[in-house]
Amino acid sequence: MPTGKHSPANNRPGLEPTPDSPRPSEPDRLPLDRLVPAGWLLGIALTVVSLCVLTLTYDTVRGVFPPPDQAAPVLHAIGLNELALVPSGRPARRPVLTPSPIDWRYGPVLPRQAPEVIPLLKTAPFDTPRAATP
Amino acid sequence: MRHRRYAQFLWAGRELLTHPGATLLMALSMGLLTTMMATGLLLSQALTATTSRLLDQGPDLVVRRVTPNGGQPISSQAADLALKIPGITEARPRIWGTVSTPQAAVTVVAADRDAIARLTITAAIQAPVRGEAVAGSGVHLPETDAHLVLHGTDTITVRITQRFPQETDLATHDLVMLHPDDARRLLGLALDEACDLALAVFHPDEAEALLPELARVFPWPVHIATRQETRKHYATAFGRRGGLAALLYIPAVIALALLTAAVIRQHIGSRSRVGLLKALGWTSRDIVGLQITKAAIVGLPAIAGGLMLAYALVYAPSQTWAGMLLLGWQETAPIMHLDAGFAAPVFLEVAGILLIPYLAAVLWSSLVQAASNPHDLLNRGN
Amino acid sequence: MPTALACRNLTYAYPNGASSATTALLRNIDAVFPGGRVVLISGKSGAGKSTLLHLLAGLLRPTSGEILADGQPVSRWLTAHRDRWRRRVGIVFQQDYLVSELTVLENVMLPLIPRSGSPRYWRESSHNILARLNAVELVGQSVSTLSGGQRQRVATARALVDAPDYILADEPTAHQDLENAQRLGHLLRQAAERGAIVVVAAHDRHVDKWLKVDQHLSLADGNLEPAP
Amino acid sequence: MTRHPLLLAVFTTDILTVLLILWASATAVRIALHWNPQDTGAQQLRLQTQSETAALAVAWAFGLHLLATATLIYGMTNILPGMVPGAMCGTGVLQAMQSGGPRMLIYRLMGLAILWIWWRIENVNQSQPEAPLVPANARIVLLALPVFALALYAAWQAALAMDFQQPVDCCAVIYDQFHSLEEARRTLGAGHTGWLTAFGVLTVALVASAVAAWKTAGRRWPHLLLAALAMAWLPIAAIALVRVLAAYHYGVLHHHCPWCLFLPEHHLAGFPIWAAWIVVAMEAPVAVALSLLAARQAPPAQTSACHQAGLAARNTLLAVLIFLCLTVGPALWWRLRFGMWLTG
Repeated sequence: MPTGKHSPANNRPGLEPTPDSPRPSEPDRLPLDRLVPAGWLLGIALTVVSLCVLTLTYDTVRGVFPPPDQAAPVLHAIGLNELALVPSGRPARRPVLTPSPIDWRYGPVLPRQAPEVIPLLKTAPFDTPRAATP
Repeated sequence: MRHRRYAQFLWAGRELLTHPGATLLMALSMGLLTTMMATGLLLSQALTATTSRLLDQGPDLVVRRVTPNGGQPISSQAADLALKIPGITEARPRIWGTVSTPQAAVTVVAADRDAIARLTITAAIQAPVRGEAVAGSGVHLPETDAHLVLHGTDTITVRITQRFPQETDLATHDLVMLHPDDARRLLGLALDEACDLALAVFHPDEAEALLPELARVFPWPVHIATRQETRKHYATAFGRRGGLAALLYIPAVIALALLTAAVIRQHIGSRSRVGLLKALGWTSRDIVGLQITKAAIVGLPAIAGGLMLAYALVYAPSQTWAGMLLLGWQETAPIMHLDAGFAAPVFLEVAGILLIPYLAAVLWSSLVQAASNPHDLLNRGN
Repeated sequence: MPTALACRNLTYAYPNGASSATTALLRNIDAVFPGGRVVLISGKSGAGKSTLLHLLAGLLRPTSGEILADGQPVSRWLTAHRDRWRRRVGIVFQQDYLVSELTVLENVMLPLIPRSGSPRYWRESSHNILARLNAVELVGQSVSTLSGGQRQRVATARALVDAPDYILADEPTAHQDLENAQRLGHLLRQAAERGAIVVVAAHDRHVDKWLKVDQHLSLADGNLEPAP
Repeated sequence: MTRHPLLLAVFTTDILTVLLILWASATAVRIALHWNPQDTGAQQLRLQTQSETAALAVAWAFGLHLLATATLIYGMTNILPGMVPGAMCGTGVLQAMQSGGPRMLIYRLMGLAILWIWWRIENVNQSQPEAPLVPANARIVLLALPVFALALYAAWQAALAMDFQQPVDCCAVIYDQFHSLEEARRTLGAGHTGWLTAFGVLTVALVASAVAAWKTAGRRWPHLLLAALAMAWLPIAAIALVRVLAAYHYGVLHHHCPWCLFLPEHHLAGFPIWAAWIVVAMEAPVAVALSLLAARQAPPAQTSACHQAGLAARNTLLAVLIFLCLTVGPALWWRLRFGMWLTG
């Protein structure tokens, strides 16, 4: 309990209850303020922050989600230097080669431009050979 | 002192409860903003980190033959020429390219029997024989048939006998591995021809120093791509996509500005409350502390939760949304097992981007009021 | 306990409309409010009683002159120091300025929060002072449901809850019945007996019905003089 | 002329800083002319209120200046080198900025020093209810105004001079200082061993005087000694760092570049090292100023000034220790790891 100036007012001789003042009821039993829900709010906020910080710290340090280690030996075995992040045929699949001033076709019979996949699929029948470019 | 601080935290919580709806709305808005911003940044960061890590397993240098008419197949003997240069430890002629199937374009690659034999992953992969193929999880087949029709310079039909494991999707999602003879036929290459030459060097950091010598050793002009170059291209591509994604942040930043303005307005709106508190013995420091505490009680969990959600969205083991939404996959996107090792700076960056203006707005408005005369605040406030 | 609160050559003028001219509300006031005494300031409406109390509480800076608390020129102190000093002041405003979103008990708690003490202490102190002002039945209510007299009692409880050294009360019994006014008078007298400086501003000169006054000053035409 | 967002941000912050100081200067002039703490007249009371607002403005200006300086240094060392052809670090960027660059840095540091003193005195001032040091700080604000205006002008000149098409050769600046290896091993005629010895002796003396000044905050001579030693230590520490000890960060000899330390390759070590150096440069004079000020004040302000002087001495001590750890530490680590010093 606080003491001195901040002790409860009824302990001070100068502020004695007047004879006709009503008897103070027990303050803790009455839901007179919202400090308890405020405490809950604080607790929830603290818990959320702590959980998030702990989880993120643990994950970034230890790596709970599987890292891309399984793909690495396969990439080594097939010997490619590109990833399957973008569908095949898109310029972004092969950023080293596109855009490029060099025409990467192997032969003059092949189309000049590497085929864009979507128009190719939408318009052309599949009974004729298609372009093959690295 | 500690007791007093706890009591003030408690009171800040109580003040927030006077407007629970606004408090919740504020927390949700900040959380969503955080998720939006952090997801984009984390994804870009994770893709760059993962690409870099995976490309370390690829060749150090790739040599392509160039003629005035364009790219040309390379002779398989070119590997011997390359191996004459000290520092080059391995030269592998590669047969690979993009071809189409009735469903979509796929990348085909000729199997290197020795390299495949060394592969010890969960589901061991066997190098395919003629007429068979190993396909990635994103290569579609008709429901009743295991045969795949491939259109290149020729058309061939192969039977899919194995699938690459889904965990390797980042490298194999729409990849078809063929027998070298099938691959040559499909790509229109002669028996001793390859598309290009993949080289491994003894000291990867010094790969660039070998370029002049490599260019000299071949009897025809060549284009040589280094790993560094490949990495840089990927980083640029992600950066460009990130730049486009930044356009999405504009509404987010506007929303943040409005949010901050609302906070300021809320504080200025309660000038008479500040005046009253000062009259009742609250110091400027108490009032600023209360406002900052209130902002922190709302902002910190919202930002932490938003970051957590973004983290789960980007790094969850089975996430495919990024491929579907951002990378152009139509039906099935590769499962991305991304590298979470470098996420911490992004968290700090996003937390800083959001929290600093928010807290600055609160601090500024609180300070401006706290320095005023309580009498003026009481009488001129609303 | 404080020895005295004093005004020295205190002038307060406010801007007169859009022009740069000012109107002096209080002129060169010299007064001393000693510790342990109850001082009444009476005067007509608009005479400047509330402004004087606000100046004494450090809520307002004088145009010239100074307020001295125990000989220290508090009115000229830096804001942070004046803020800290004001923790020793309990002020009852003419308007009650209760916070409508808080309950009665929480309104009374407000001065205690930045000081030391636990929530339990806040509750007990607030509860006790409300009990002494015959307002204990109001503790859990929202202030928006209170009558004018009840609001004024709650505002008074808020001013007295931390047993301040300086009590400045502006029309504290404006809406009170005689019984509650007497109860308040008793509390103010008790505070003075423990050494506090009590200054009450009231429009009604007949305060002796509820308050035993030691000194009675009258404010008229910007001057503070002993009441006749 | 460059319109790089980073430089624009710094420039905007600088303009804001000058405006805040300009606004505070208007009050400072009135304070210098009319301040009379005994007077309780309307003018003096108005000045007292205005002095508080002006102090708030200068505090914001100080914060903004610190932020802008840190941003500028980061940009000069980590962002702009990528845009100036041939620039590897801040040296190349300074080259591209021509004479405006060094002048801008000097004025910024001068401004920082002035506001640092202002800030410390303001701490003493704010600790006293009646703010006895308002006139002293008003004069400091008036002194700061031309320095900040010059810094802004120099920044404008530097931005105008920057040309992202014109190549620079920052390594040439570093290596062209010497015509022979022998010259690279000496600085101002003295060998590296001599500089290191001087650095070691002065560091020990500075640490001892900082401890003395911290523990005996009420006495003047330890503070005077601290400032004198610090003034001697600063150039010698800079020479020892750039000419000798930086080699252990770079891993090569005779790369006498102060700016490469700020690069990520060297773990951004330049930031804490030079920050510690700047703290010594700022706090040691502040400690003297405050101890001299304390002698002229009445007891409560005197106590507070002594306390602040002690804090300044303590900060000097901490900064010297940080500098020592980050400069000598890598050298010791190198010696332990490879069994030899980098001596060339």
